[in-house]
Amino acid sequence: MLDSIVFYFFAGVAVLSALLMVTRRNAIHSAVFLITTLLSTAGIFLQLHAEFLFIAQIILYVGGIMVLFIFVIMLVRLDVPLPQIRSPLRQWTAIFVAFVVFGEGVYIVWKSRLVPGHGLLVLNPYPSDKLPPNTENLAKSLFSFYLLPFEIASVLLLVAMIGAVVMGKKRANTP
Amino acid sequence: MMPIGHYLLLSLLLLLIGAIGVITRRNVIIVLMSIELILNAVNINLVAFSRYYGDVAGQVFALFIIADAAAEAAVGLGIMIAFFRNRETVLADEMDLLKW
Amino acid sequence: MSVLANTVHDRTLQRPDTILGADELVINMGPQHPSTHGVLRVKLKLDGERVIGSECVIGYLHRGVEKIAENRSYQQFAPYVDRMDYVSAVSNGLGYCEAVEKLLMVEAPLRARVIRTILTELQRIASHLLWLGTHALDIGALTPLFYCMREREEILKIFEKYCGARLTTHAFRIGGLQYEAYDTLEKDVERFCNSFEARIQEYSDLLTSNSIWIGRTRNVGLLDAADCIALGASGPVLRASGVKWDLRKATPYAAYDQYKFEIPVGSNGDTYDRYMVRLEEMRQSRLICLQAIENIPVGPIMARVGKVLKPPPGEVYHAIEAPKGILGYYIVSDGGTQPYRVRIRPPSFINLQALDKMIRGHLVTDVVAIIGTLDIVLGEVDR
Amino acid sequence: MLQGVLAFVQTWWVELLCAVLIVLVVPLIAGYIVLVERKVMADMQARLGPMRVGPHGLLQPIADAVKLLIKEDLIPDDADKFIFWFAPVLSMTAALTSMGGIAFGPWFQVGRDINIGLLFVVGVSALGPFGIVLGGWASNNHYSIIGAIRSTAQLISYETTAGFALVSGFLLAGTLKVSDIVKAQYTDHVWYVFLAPVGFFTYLIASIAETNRAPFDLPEAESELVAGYMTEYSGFRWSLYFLAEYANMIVVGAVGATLFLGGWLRPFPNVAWLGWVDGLPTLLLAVTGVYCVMRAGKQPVHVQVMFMWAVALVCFLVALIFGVVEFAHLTSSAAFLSQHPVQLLRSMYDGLYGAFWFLLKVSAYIYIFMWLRFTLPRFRFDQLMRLGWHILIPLALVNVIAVGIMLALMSSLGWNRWLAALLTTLGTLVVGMLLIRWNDKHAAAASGSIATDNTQVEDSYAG
Repeated sequence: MLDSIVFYFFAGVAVLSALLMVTRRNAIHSAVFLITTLLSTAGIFLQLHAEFLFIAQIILYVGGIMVLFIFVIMLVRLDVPLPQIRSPLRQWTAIFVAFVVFGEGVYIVWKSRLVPGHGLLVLNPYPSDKLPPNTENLAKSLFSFYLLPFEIASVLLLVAMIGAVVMGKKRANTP
Repeated sequence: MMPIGHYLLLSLLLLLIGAIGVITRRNVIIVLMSIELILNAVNINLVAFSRYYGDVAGQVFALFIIADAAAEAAVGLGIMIAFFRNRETVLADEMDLLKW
Repeated sequence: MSVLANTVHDRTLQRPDTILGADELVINMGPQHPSTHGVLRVKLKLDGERVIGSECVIGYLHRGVEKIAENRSYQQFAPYVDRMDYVSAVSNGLGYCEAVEKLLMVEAPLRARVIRTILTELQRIASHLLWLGTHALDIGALTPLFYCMREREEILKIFEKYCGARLTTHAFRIGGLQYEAYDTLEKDVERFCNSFEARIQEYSDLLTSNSIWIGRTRNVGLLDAADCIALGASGPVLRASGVKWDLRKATPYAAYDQYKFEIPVGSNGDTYDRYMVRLEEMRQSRLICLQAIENIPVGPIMARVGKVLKPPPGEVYHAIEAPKGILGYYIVSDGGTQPYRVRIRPPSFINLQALDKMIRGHLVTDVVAIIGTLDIVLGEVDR
Repeated sequence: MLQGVLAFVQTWWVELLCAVLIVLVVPLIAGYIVLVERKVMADMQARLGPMRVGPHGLLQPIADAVKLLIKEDLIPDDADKFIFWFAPVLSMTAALTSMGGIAFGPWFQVGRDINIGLLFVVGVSALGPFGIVLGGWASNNHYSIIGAIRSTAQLISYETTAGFALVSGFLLAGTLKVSDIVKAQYTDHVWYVFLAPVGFFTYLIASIAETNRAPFDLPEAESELVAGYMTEYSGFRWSLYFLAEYANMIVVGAVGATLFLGGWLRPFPNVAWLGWVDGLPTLLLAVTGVYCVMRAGKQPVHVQVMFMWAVALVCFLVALIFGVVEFAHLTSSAAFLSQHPVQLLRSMYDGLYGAFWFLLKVSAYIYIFMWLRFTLPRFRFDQLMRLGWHILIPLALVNVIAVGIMLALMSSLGWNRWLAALLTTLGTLVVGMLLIRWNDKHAAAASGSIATDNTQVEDSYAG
C-alpha cells in the first residue's frame, strides 16, 4: 500500500516534470525540471531497495552532471529563450513515432503477462527480507565479477575527461 | 507491491518523452538533457528487474550507465562550448559543417 | 617586478576578446557598494572575473570647496579644508595654515610648530589605522578593524581634549594655534605611544606573515616607480615603489627638521609593500611624537597677525606630506580679504588615477584590495 | 485508511518525532548559533555584541526572526519568479533532509535503517549548490551571478575533497551506517581522528569551504560581491538561505563528529576509571539551571524572566533524568531500578546523554569555524581553486591510499596500530609538503594570472 503510493507519487512527478522539461523554452527551466525528474527517479530507486544507486543518482547525476549543465548554460548565456522555429512536420512525426512505440511497449507488457514465471505483470518481487545488504552486495560484485567493466568504465571517464579538457581549451589561434 | 509492469511503463514513458525532446528541440543543451532522460529511463528498468529477480547485476549496470552519462555529458558539453565559441550559437540546425 | 606588471598587462592586450567570445560583463561597483569607501563608482568591464577595463566615476560628494574659498575670508575658509580628507583633518588644516602664513610672510612660533607636529603625526597614525582596519576588512579579515578603531579612539580623545572636536578638528589657526596645549597633553601622548608599540606588533602578527594575507596582497596592484612618477602618485603609494620621497625630509615644514625619523620604502610596489610602508610609517610617527613631547619649547603660540588678513597680492604654493600623499595648496591673492583663487592638490584624487592601471588583468576580488591600498577618501577626491 | 495511518505512526514514531524536531528546532538552533557567533566575534574583537534583547542578548535571535518574517517580500521585476521562489526552498530542503541521516544520539535519528548512512547526508547536502546557483541566476544581477558561479565551482571542488576525506574514515570504520561507525570507534578503542588525522583536517578545511564560511566565503564576499548570490534576496527568502547555511554547518559538523570524533561517545568510553566523566553533563546542566534562576530575578522585562525560568526548568529536568539514572547506576539496587518511572528515565537517558556529547562535539567543530572566520582574511578565487585542486585533493587521495596501506599493515602483517598510523600519517604529510612546495613554485611563476582557463578543466571532473 505505502509502497505503491510512494511509487505513484514519484512516477507522477517524474513524468510531469519530464514533460515540462522538453516543453520549456528557457534552458534553465528545463534543467530544473530535469533535476526534479532525476530526483524522483532516485526516489523510485529507494523504493526499489537500491539505496546505493539512490545516493549515486543524487551525487553523480544531480550533484555532478546537472551542475555541469547549469554551469554551461550560464557560461554560454543560454538563459535567454532562443527563437523557436516551428516545424510541425517534425513535431507530429515525433509524437506519432512516440505513440507507436508506446503502443508497442504496452502490447508487449500485456502480451507477456501470462508467461509462467516470467510474466511481466504478475511477477512478484524478490522477498525484501531476503535481499542482501545493498551496498556490500553491489560492491562485492562490482569488484569481483564486474571488475573488468568497472575498470573500463574508469578508463572511459578518464578519456571523457581528457576529451572535455581538449574541447574546452581555447585554441591559441582560432579566429 | 505492484507488478513490475508499472516500472516498465514508467520507464517507457520517460524514454519516449526524452526521444521527443531529442527530435523536436533545436537547442543542443536541451537535446543533451533529453538524452540524459533516456539513459535515466533505462536505469529504472534495470533497477526494477534487479529488484524483482533479486540479482544485483541490474544495479551494477545502472551504475555503469550513470558513469557513461557523466562521460557523455562532459564530452557533449565540451563539444558544445567549442561549437559556441566558433559559431556563437547552440542551435542544432546550425551544425551543418563537419569541420570549420 | 616591473616585468611582471607588464606581463599581466600584455596578456590582456593580446586577447581583447573574452575567453568564450561571450559578452563582457559590466558591473557597477558603487556608488553604493560596501568597499568603495564612500561614493566612488567604478564601472568594471569583466571577462569572467578578470578586469579588462575600468572607468572611475567621481563627483558624488562634490561640494565645490575651491569655489567656496573665493567667497570666504582666509580664516573663514580654514574649517572647510577639514571636510576634504575628513579622516585626517588636522593635516589638511596644517597645510592650509602654513600656505596662508607663507602668503602673509609670517612664521608660526616654535612652540606652535612643535604642537602642530605632534598633532599632525597623531593624525597620521589615526588615518593609517583607519586605513589598515578597512583595508583588512576589504580583504576579509574582520577583526583588525575593531582593534584599529580602539587605538584611533585614543588619538581622537587627545584631539577632543585639545580642541573639543574629534573628527573635523580645525585645530590650528593661521599664524599659530588658538588653544594652548592642555596640561596633560604630553602625558597622554606618551601613554598612547607607549601602548601603541605593542599594539602595532599585534596587528603585524595578525597579518604580516599570514599566508592568505600575503597571497592576497603580494604582486597585486603592481605599480613601479616610473609609473608612479608618471601618474603623479605620492605618499605611501610612491614610497612603496621604492622612491624615497617625503616632503617632511625634502622640504621640511612645521618642526620636522628637528626630529630624527626614517622614511620607509618598499621595493616591489605591490599592495603588500604599501601595507608594510604604512605600518612602518606609523612606527616612525610614534617616534616623532615621542621626540617632540620630550621638550616642547616655551613661548607664544601665535604669531603677530592681524584680525583681518589682507595678504599682499601674489601667489603661493605650499605642500605638505599628508597621510595619503602630497597635499598642496596653491593660493592666489589679489590683496583683498578673500583669496582670488584656491587650488588644492588632493593626494587621494591623484593617486586614484593609478587605479585603472593597477587593476587591469586582475580579478574583481583584487579590485577591492587595490582600492583599499590606494587609501582614498572621497571627500578629498571630489572636494 | 485510518488504521493504516495509525499503524504507520506506531511503527515509525521515533523517526517521525525526530523529523518534526529537526524541522521545528533547527531554525531555532541556527538562530542561537548566530547569537553565539556574534558573541564570539564580539569577544575576539574586544566588544560586547548584542546586549539589549534579553539578558546578554539571549532573545536576540527571536527578535531577528520576527523582523525577518514581517519584512516586505521583494521580488525584483526582471527576476525569474519561479526559480527565484524555488531556489531558497531547495537549499533549505537539502539542508534539512540531509539532517535526517545524522544520528544525534543512539536512537536520535530519522533514517535509522538506511544502510548508506553518512553517504546519504553527504549526497543530499550536495543538492545545496543548486539552490545557490539557481538563486543567483534568477536574481538577474551581475553580483548574484558571479557569486553563483563562484559557489558552484567552489562547492564541486571541495565536495570532492570532503568525499575523499570521508572515504578514509569509512575505510577505518568498514561501514557507512552511522550507528555502526560509532560502534566501530567504541570497539576500536580510539577516535578515528587519531588514526587518520590528515583525513580529519582535510575534511575540516573542505567542510568550511563547502558551507561557504570564511576564509572561503567568496560566493557571498561582502566586500566584493555585496552579498553574492543573496544580493537580491530579502526577508523570509533570505532567511531561508541563511538557515540553510547554518543548518549545513550543523550537518558538516555532525558528519565530522560522527566519523572522526567518536559520535555520541564520551571521551575515553572504554576506560573504567574515567567513569566520573559521566557525571559531567548532570553537573553542567544543574549549574546552568542555577545560574538561570539567579539571573531570572534581575531581568527587567517579564518575558525575559519567564524565558530564564523556562531555560532553568529544561536544564533541571534533563539534569534530573541524568541524575536519577546515574544514582541508579551507583547504588545498583534492584528495587530502585525496577520502579516504573526509573525505567522510563533510563530509556530516555541513552539518547539524551549521547545527544549531549554529540552536540558538544558539533559545537566545538562549529566554534573552530567561527574562530577561523574572525582570524583569517579571505582567499582569492584562483587561490581557493589552487588550494583545492593542487593541494587538498591530491592530499586527500594520498591519504585514502595511506589509510588503505595502514589497514593492510595491521591486518596482514600484524603491525601495531599506532606504529602503522604514525608511519602512514608521516608519509601523507611528506607528500603534502612536497605538494605545497611544488605549488609554491608553480604559483610564483603564475602569479598575477588566474585560473579562468582551469575552471573549465576542473569542472569536467564534476561528473
